[in-house]
Order: sequence, then structure tokens, then C-alpha cells
Amino acid sequence: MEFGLSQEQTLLQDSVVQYLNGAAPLDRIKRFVNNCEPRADDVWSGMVDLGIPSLIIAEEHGGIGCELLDAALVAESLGSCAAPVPFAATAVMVPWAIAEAGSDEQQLRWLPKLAEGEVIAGAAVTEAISTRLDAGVHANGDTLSGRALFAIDFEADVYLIADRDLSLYLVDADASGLRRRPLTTIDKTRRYGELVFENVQADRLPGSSDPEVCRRVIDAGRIILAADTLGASQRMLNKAVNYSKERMQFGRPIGSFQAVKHMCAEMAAQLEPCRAMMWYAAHAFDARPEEARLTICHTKSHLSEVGKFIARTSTEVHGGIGFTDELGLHYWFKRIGANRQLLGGPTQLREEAAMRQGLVEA
Amino acid sequence: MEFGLSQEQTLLQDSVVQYLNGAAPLDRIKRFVNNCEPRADDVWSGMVDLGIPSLIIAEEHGGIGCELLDAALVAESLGSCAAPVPFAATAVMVPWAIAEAGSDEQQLRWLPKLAEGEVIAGAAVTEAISTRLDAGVHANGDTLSGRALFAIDFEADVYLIADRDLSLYLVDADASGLRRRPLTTIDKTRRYGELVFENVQADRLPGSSDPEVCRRVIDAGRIILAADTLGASQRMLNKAVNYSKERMQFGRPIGSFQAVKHMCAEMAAQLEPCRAMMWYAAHAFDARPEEARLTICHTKSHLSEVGKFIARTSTEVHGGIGFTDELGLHYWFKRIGANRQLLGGPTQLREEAAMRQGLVEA
Amino acid sequence: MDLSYGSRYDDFREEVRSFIETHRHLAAPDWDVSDRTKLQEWQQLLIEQGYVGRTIPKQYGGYGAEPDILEARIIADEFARAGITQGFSGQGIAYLMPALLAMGTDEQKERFIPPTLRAEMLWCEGYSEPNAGSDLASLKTSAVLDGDEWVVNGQKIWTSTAESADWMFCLVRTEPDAPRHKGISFLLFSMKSPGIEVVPLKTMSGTHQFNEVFFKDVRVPKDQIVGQRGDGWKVANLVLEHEREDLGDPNFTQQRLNFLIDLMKTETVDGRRLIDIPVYRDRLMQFQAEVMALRFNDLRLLSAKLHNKNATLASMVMKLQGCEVRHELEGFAIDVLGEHGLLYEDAPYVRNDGSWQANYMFNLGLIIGGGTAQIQKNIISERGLAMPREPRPAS
Amino acid sequence: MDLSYGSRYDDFREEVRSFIETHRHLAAPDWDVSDRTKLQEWQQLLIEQGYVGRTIPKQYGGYGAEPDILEARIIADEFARAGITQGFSGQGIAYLMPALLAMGTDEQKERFIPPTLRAEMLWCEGYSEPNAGSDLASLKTSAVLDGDEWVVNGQKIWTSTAESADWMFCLVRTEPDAPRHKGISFLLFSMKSPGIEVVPLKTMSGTHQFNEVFFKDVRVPKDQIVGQRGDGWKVANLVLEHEREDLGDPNFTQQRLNFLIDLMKTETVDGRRLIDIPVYRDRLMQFQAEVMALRFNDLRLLSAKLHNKNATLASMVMKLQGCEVRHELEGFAIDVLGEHGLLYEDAPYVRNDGSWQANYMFNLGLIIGGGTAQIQKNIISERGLAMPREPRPAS
Repeated sequence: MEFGLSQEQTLLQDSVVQYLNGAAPLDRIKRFVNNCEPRADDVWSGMVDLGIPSLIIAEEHGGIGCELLDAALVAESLGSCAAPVPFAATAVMVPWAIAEAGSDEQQLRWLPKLAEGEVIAGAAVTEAISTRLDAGVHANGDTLSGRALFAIDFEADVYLIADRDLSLYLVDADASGLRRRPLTTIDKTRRYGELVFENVQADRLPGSSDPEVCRRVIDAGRIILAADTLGASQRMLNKAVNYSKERMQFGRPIGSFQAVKHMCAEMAAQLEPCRAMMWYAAHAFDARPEEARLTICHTKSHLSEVGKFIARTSTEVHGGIGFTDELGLHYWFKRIGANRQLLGGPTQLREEAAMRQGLVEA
Repeated sequence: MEFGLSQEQTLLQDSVVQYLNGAAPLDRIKRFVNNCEPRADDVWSGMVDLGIPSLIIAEEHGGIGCELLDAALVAESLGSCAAPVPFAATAVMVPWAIAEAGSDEQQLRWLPKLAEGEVIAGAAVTEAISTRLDAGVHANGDTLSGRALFAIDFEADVYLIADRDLSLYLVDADASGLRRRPLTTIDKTRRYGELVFENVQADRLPGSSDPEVCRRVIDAGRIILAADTLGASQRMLNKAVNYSKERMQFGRPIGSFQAVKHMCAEMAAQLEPCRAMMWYAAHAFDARPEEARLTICHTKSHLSEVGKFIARTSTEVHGGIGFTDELGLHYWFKRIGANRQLLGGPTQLREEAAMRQGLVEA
Repeated sequence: MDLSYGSRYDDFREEVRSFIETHRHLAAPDWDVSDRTKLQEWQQLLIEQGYVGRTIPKQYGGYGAEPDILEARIIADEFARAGITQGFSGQGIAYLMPALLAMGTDEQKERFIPPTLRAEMLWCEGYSEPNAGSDLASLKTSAVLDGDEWVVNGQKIWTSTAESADWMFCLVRTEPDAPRHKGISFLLFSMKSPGIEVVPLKTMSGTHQFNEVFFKDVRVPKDQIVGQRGDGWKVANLVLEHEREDLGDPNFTQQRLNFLIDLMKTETVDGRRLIDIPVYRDRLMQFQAEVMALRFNDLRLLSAKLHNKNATLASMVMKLQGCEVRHELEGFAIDVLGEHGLLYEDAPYVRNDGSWQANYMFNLGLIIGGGTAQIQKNIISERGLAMPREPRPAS
Repeated sequence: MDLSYGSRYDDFREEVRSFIETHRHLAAPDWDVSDRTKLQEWQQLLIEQGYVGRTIPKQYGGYGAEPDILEARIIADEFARAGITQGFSGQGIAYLMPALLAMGTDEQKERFIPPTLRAEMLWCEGYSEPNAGSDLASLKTSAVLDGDEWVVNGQKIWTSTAESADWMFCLVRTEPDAPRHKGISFLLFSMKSPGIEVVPLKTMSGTHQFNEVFFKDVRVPKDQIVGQRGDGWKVANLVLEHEREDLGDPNFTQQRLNFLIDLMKTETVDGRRLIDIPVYRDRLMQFQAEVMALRFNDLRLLSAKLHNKNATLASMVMKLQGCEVRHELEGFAIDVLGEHGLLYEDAPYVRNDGSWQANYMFNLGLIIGGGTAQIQKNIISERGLAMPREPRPAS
């Protein structure tokens, strides 16, 4: 029995953080944001060197064959660094979907390229969770029409699309009839967008007629977002603690005031148990599928609440400087905010958790 | 324009508190509780001398003819002293109902006696709000059957009963077919009970065929409970502040620790605005009936939340001693807890507030 | 209890309303100082009408009316109701003028109040410094007397409108050897003085609402000091009181709440109106109750002022509670909007111009600025509840 | 990650289960010490089986097994699952014995451990005093050496089981002139010693779970001290660590949550099941998530112990978070029960024996006791986050 990270897993996290500290420090993030760069290719190429896009892809397709937990641990590191790279879709949701429900041909065509990081894949599954503004995609044979909102890893070469029946399709970014429109959000360290389909030829994943596949893709995406929030929250807590030790007011470090100490203690007390929760939920995805949906719903909703508290409280501990663009603390603040809303907010997730246990009347 | 208390109103509050400090100090409350006294006649008689039961009864019936706000101010004082006397039903809900919906004969028969404090009236209207355990009273002509739970001012001579259609009735405590059963609750400073009716002869208030009368009786009861919570919460805050100035730990008064100071500041910050809110809602009952239901729902639900926070936080500031029976802080803690649950808890009240504004789909 | 204002005031309200009806096309928004002429014309009209500078003596260019709290409230209410600006109300008018009236010399009043009132002299406030935030009294910007002039060196931060202001009122340390609070003076100087550099300070919400201001040997005539040397802290506190009252205004929060209710009645998820989702509705009602408590508290404060009643604690808690509710409310709106709550700036489908996100951040700034929530709680516990101060640390 | 215990442990679990199945009729509840014989027989059986005193050396009457964290957890889990008590586990066994093993003399171990283990010697803990709560190190109960005996005077409070205990382990001040923490010693003495008076202390929930204990010239043999004079604080901290870990146990909270779910599935309001009220369901799910986080954290701690990994912060937060969730959960249950949530003690219609109300209060006591939430936050910030201590006040 061992419920904790292996040395390899800890090393993986450290190597990602170390790489990003060098390749994507605050200045690089700012440039990415301020210049509205679609992709930070320099940062991405190092991620490829580390094997990140190949993490959960099977060895036979040129991947490493890790489990979802490893991907979640990487997501935690990305969140910790507010990394301006795609990940949730291109490295997790899409390869998992293709491996699970794609034909041999689809697997051979896409997985090696995804593993190499040559191809970046976005995912548009928002409407499989809930629909706003009459968005949604419907299929007519292998032809898609409609609109998909909040595609993740939007600056991509290929997209995974869910239609109204939760079937999954692959669509080339330059497919005829597809219009792409970026959506500006508060979180500018990652790219989001809208996809408009007018009779677009799509490549259906044959194994996706069971809607459970789409739901599992969403589960995977959710735990990745939750892990990202864990990493970003931990970083915001660390920054608050460090700042409080340096910042002097009234002739003493503000971290020696009980009010500030207790704010930091409350952040730690709320955040620390989330770590084990994230491990368990991500591990359950592969190892205990019967527990996965419930634990993942709870992990994402709970981390969303804790993250919101920490984003606010860390900014408060920083005082005025935390409110400036210059310090850049807000990149983490907004990243946590974005993770909260994407792929189901807390209220939605709690209702799904209740459903999963049969606590909601049909 | 004057939104505040008149000198008379402040005097009224002071005189009640002063009287109760003398007549019902902690020892007297403890005796009342520990001996399970049904009524504290000694305390009540002084209340009668002060004219409390006659407060909202018209002068023509021997009352003082004040508005509901004055009664709410008295309730605040009672809450402040955790007074072991009946009030909400006998001095407010019942006389108001009789005055509003009673026949001349009913008014003449009951109001003077209520004003004199000779007769104590209870009120059982819980099931007009919501029904649990299949409780509820139905009328067959002037005969009542069924069960009413959580009668307020239970140790009474006469009861005001709402049936399922929200018609109101008066029933003598010793009416044939009526069984009374006390209900032990956490709040032992007041008495609650169950009334079981088997074909009990009742005296219908003719004006109560409009269910709005019953709803107004509930409104009145709710603001009284909210005011009681305001008084009890203020007292718990004061006790916490005073204790924190006296209690020494680590060589200094605990009230000089920022954590304790901020706990007290948060209590004050939440409680203080409730004062104006309670004034407005109680005043609206008489002066701005179109605003009354909404403001009263919000006042009771909001004060329930604030009161819960203060009950807990004040106890925490007191540390171990606050947890003892001896100190008696818990009488206020429990009184606030009881006010919260009676005549509609916060969730119920918020839904009613939404309904009142047409925000709930039919 | 008497919630009516009485017939005299009802008449006055009618008068204000009809003025607004007739003149609203002339209104200049107070946040746009680019068209100074329009601003000043509108300002002038309002001064003549007595809706700006109502109680400022005629000799200083005001309307010279007796202070009347209800008249003031009626004017404010009616302009707010009409959704137009009640003249220009920059920091000079709102904060400096009361301080000048209380502590300025006759000369200073004559020189500064009339053009300030007419929006010919726009002001910014130089208080916070990078190392003097919560601990404002530790400020280090220095002013040294050199002949007939103060020579100012140092830096201010969080200076809103510094880029457009003509003048600054500024806290500087003039007595470095005096105890902290007694070494500070209150200077007035032109922003065109040589040696001043204004650098925009971008905030997390992406806007430039603040600046840093750097002083290098800025020379200020000796008589441009308000009060005596070392009186600066006293003058500043006159200003700060007015400022804190402005933060967390529940009437503005009520407006946002109303917008949100409208939004929740129209916006849908899975074909269901947001207002029909019980969990959201319950939370919405919770906010409505909290805002209601603050609005009635505000009414109580108005009445207390009117009748010279004490309501210290009720007034002290307004900033803390008001800013907290405002921040939380905006965050809740983002939640109910789901993914759409993330949209910002020029995004298609963005709701209410992205104001939910912008205000969620800006209001967090309010919690921090003008005395952080922690400082507010210190003040409430010490001045409101008479709790002991923290013991002075052994050095 | 490996969540399985492995086949050896699966076998062990089977063994424990089958023992429980066969012997559960003999179980004596550990909170009822009135039938000592039954208690001791059950205890003896469990010692022989190795389910009590498993790792205590044979020479002290234990089972003498090597420490095995998973075995210990399996035993605890299985007894909890079966709803019977895992032998008597009073303060002597849970807290004193580890301290004695670490710091007692051989003589003390031989004398005290065997009867303690067999539940023949029941202990209570004398730590808190009326004026030494959060600031435990300021305790004043004194012990003065008079010949071969300590003479103890003073008072303890919050002493649970003092009325039934045979012995007390007690913190006393023996070196009044030493610095606070260094002047304390750890004494053991019989509760039958002349000069001890036990007075029941009733709490807000109406039960007598605690006592005050008064000492008047209580004479204690000199050698009944654990460690050296002045070592008391060190010994006490060994005990306190064990205590804090016990508070806020999420597995117990999970049980309460399950009761609540059952209740909400059966109880109705206006004919609607409570679970079908979306606002309640949402809140319930929030609790489920919070308890889940704490349960997984607990699993992490188990694994960390097993593999000697560091998880200090994860362990530090358990009391604070665990007690908070427990208190709030019970309060929520009261809410969903409406007026029925008020019922208590012998009331008709009372739900779950009034335990929601009783625990709501008792759990508030847990937030206060064993180190208040404020003290916990100090510890987390200073020891967990390495934040600076408050400066020492100038005297």
C-alpha cells in the first residue's frame, strides 16, 4: 500500500517546473499575453523535449504510457507556473479519446503526431455538459453544423468535437465550412475560442457511440483543470507567505501580524487536503473507475472553492502591489478563475455528484 | 424625516432591560430552566406592570396602542436578557390577529384580558408555513382535528390556531378534546409544545377568511423572533468583548490579540447593520405594508445567519468557560438557535422573499 | 420613525427633477475630463442652481446655502436615479475642499476653492507610497525648506487621475526628527512643477486607473502648506474620513444587484432561466438581504447626521461590509454565467461589457485600498469596541 | 500509487473479522466503566489476540508485535465497521502509555503499564487550569518537595473521566523560579489520595463529560515523576500530539454524513423529501466533498507513516479542518430538520436521539478544546509555513 507519489512522479513535476522557470518566467508570460501570441512555440518545444505531450499515449504509438495521475501532476506544475502552453486537450482529452474510441487508422494517424507535439489538438465539449446561447453541434451523417463555445487549447491543428448525442468527432482546423473565432477571457495564459460549423466534414470516432466515452473525456479534462488550480493555488499561497516575510509595515514584517498569519494558515489548511484528493481522483480514473466520476466531480468543485478563496486571500495579503499588473500575481488569480468556470462550475458539479449517487429524483 | 428610535422607545427598551436585570438575572433563568417551571410568574408580573402585554393593543381595549416596531424593540430587550417569559404570541401575534380579524365580541372578550396579562395566549401556526410529520389542523365547521406542532408561548390559557386553509381560531387551553404535550427543545428559556385536536370546539376569527391575515400574523411573529435574535446577539457580542478585556493569557488580555480583535470586529460589522434593518422591517409592517413581507423575510433570514455566526464566535472567544453550563452563555446561544428554526428557517424565508418579487415560476 | 421627508423637501425634489429633465442633454460625465469646456459649463450651471458647492460660501464661488442633509441627499438621489453625473466631483471637490474649509488660511480658500469648484483646477491625492500602505504614517517623501520654497523628493503610488490633474495635495515628511505622525505636512502644488514624473500603473483588471508619481527636487512655494508644519496627519484624516464613507456605497451595490436580477431573468442554461435554478436563486436572495441591511444602515446614518445622533459603529462598518458584499456579488454573477462569465474586453457574447469580471477585481482592490479590511477590523475593534491595542513590541 | 494492502494484510483483515464475528457478544462499550469486570474480561481477550497493546512489549503485558501501521489500521477499521469498541482505550492507554514508554523509568513501566493495559488502572489527564487554557504553560498547580513526597496544591479543569479514574497524570509547577516552560513536571498519583476533590462540570449541551479537580496538600511519593524535574513540558507534548491527531477524525464525520443522507432521504417537508430540495442537496454535496478531501488526506497520512515520508502540514491541518467541518455539518442537519431540529433530550419526535444538537455543541467544544482554532492557526503558520512569531511585547 502506498498512497503518495513515486520518486519518478516527483521528478517529473520538478523537471517541468524547473524547465518552465527557465523558459517561461514572468517576463515570457507577459510577452505572450501582451502580444496576444497564439502559441508560445519556444516554450512548447521544450515541453515536447520533456515528453509532456506523449505522457498518456501508449508506447506503441510513441508515447510513454503513463496514467492520468501523471498527467494531472504535470497539470499541477503548469498551474504552478501559469504556463502559456496547451495541455488539457492536446495532451490528455484528445489522445485519451482517440485511444479509447478511435479506429486503428485514426490512432495510427494521430497519436504519434500528438505524442511528438507536432500536432496540437483542441477540444470543444462544453455543450455536452450544458448549453447556453443555443450553442451546440449536431451531426448529419459525418457532417457537422452548429456552434461550439469555449474550445480548450483553441490554437490547434485539429479539434475533438462532441455533438448533441455526445458522439465524438475529429475536425481539421482548416476544414472547409469551419469558422474559428478566438474568445478573449480573463485568463490570457491559455487560448479559448468558438468554432462555427457549416456542413463540415468530420471524422467520427467509431467507439464513441457509447456516451460514456464523452463523459470520461470530460472527467479527464476536469481533473486536469482541478490539478492546475491546485498548482496555481499552492503558488499563490507560497507567494503570500514569502511576501509577508519581506514586506515591512509598522516596523515589522507583516507576516508577524496574527491577522496575516491566520489568513495564510487558513489557506494552507484548506489547500493541503486537496492534494490527496486530487491524487485519489486522478488515480481512480484509471484504477477505480467506479469511484472516478464522483471523486472527480467533488475534487474539481472543492478545488474551485478553495482556489477562489486563496486567489482572493493571497491578493489581499499582498496588498496594493498584488493588485498591480506589474507583479503578475493576477495571472494565477485569473487562471484559477478560469479553471473554476470551465467544464462545469461548482454548482453543476455538485448536482452531477448527487446524480451519480442516485440522490436526484429522475 | 427621522429613521431612528424616539426617546420614548429607547426608554421603553431600557426599562425592560433594567427590570429584567433585577427580576431575572442569570440565577433566576437557571432556576426556571432547571426546575422546568412552566411559567415564571414573578418575572411576568413585572412585565405586566411595565405594560408589556398591552403594548400593541388599542387604547379602547385597555392597551397602549403602539405599533409593531415598539413590540419588536421589547423583543430585542427580551432577547438581550434571555427572558423566561412569553411574548411573541401572547403580546403580539394573538392580540394583533384578534384586533384585525376578531368580531367585536371576541375583541371585547380577549383584548382587555390580554392587555392586563391575566390571560396568556399561545400561537400554533407552524403548519401554515410548512408541514412535517403529517402535522396540520383541519376544520369541520367550527370543530378542529389534527395536530399542531411547535406552539409558541405554549404554557397558555388560550391558543390561536391556523388550519390548513389559513383560517384562524381561538381555542381554550382546557377545551375538551385538546391534548397538550410540551416539547423539550434546546431553548429552555421559553416553552414550546404540541397540540392534538380531536373534534375540539373552536372560536373562528371571522375576518380570517382572507389568508393574508394569517400571513400577517406570521410576519409579525417573524419580526419579533428576528428582534429577539438581534438583542441576544448584541449581548453575546458584548459579553465576548468584555471577557476578552479581562481574560489574561500569555501575559496580556486576550482582547489585545489581533485574532480575537478581528473576531469581535467581524461580529460587530455583521450585526450593526441588522439594527436598522430590523427597525425598517418592523416599522414597515404598520407604515409600509407593501414592503413588509419582503423586508421581514430578509430581516429574519439575515439575522438568523448573523446570529448563528455570533453565537458560535462569541462562544469561541470565551474559550472553555463559554462551553460550561455555569457561565450560562449557552442560554443566548440556544435562544438564537431556536429563533432561527421557528416560523421558517433561512432557506424557506429566502424562497418566500423570491416569491414575493415574482422571481419564482408558478 | 418618520420616513417621509416632508412637503418642503418633496417640493425641492420636484424642482431638482424638473431641472434634470430640462438640462440632462448638457450633462458631462465626470470621468471624462478630455472636454474641459463641456465639463466646466455643466459645472457652472450646477453651481448656479446650487447642486454643486451648495454649502460653499458665496465668497468662494459656492451657492452659500445652509447645510441641509436632506437637500444634499435629494440632489444625490435624483441625479443617480436619472443616471447622470452630479457635476464634476473629483478628489479636489470631494476631499480637499472640506479640509481647506476647516484648516486652510483665508488666502488659501480664496485662491484654491473657486477654481476647484468650477473644475478649472483638477486635483489628485498624493498619500500612499510603495513602503507606506497600511502604515501610511511611515511615508518618506520628504520636503525640505530651502529659502522660501519646499524642495520635495520621493515617490507616491496609487495616485488616480494624476495624469489629468492640474494640482496635487500631498503628504510629505518635513520634520524627520519628530515622532512619525508629527513629522508630516500637507502641501499643495501644481502638477506642472518641474521635477514631477507621472507613470501609469496598470492593475490586474487591465485598466490604467492609477499612477506612480515621482518627485525630483520639486520646488513648492512655502505658503502652499495647509495647517502648520507637522499638522499633515490631522489634515489628512479629515480627508480620509470622507473617502472611507464613499467606499462600499450600498446604493451602487443595489444597482448592480438589480442588473444581476435582470440578467438572471433573461439568460438561460439548458433552456432554463438562471433565476429558475433554486441554488442560484437562494444565493441571490442572500445578497439581496445583505444589501438591504446596508441600505437601511445607510438610511440610519443619514438620519443620525440629520439629528446629530451618534452612530459611530454603524458608520465604521460600512466600508468593510460594503466592499465585501460588492466583491462577492460580482463573483457570484460570474458563477451563474458559467463559462460566459470568463469573457472579457472585446469578446463576442461578453455580458454587461465584462463589468462583472472588471468589478470583481476592482472591488477586491477596494477591499485592499483606502484602509485594508485588516486595518478596518483593527479600527472597529479599537475605536468601535474599545478593545485594547496590540502591545508595542520590545525593540 | 497502490491502494491495495496486499494479500498478507487481506488475510489479517479476514482474521480480525472472523474474531469479531465470533466474539462480538462479549464486547464492553468503552464509555461505560460501571461494569469493570466485563470491561477487563473483554480487554484481556483483546490483549491475548493482539488487538489491544499490540506493540507493547510482552514484559509489560502487551502482545509484543512489531509495529505495523497497516495492521493497526485494519484492526481499527474492522472494529469501527462492526460498530463495537476496540477494547478500553482511555487516556491512560491512548496518551500516557506512549509517554511512559518513551520517558518512564523501567520501574515505572513495570509498575504502571500492565495494569493500565488490562484496564485495571484507569487514568485521567490533569492539564488545563482555569487560568491556563490556550496558555497552558502558565499553569499554577504547584508541587513542592517535602522530604520524600511532593505536596500538590491547586486546581485542574476539563478533566474528563476524573470521576471514574483510579489515577491521574498531571502537570504541576515544581520550579517556580525557572522560565515558564522549564518549571513544569509530570506527576502520576492515585485519585484516592487524600486532599483530592472532584466536582462535575456541566457543559452547554447539558451533559457531565468533564470535571474540575481540586488539590489540597495532596502527597505524592517522590519517584512518581516521569522524566526529570522540569521535563514536564516535554513529556506533555508527547501526549498532546497523540491527542490532536484524534480530534477531527474524518472517518467519524463520514459516518455522521451518511446518517444525514439517510435522514434526508426519509424526512419530508410539505410532502417533499429533504434530499429533493436543491438548496439542501447542494450544501450536502459540499460537505461530502469536504469530508472526502479530509478522508483522502487521512489516507495520505497513513501512507506517509508507513513509508516514513514527511507530511507535516497535511497532519497539522486535520484538527482545524476536521473539527470545523464536523461542527458545520451538524448545524446543517439542524437546519434541514426545520423546527424539529430544535428537539432535544426526551422530546417526542426527536431525531437521532438529539445527536445533531448535542454534537453541534460538543463539536464547538472540540474547536475550542485541545488547542483552540486560533492556537492551531498560530501553529500552522509558524511551524507549517515558517512565518515569524509575533514580536515579544515590551514590558
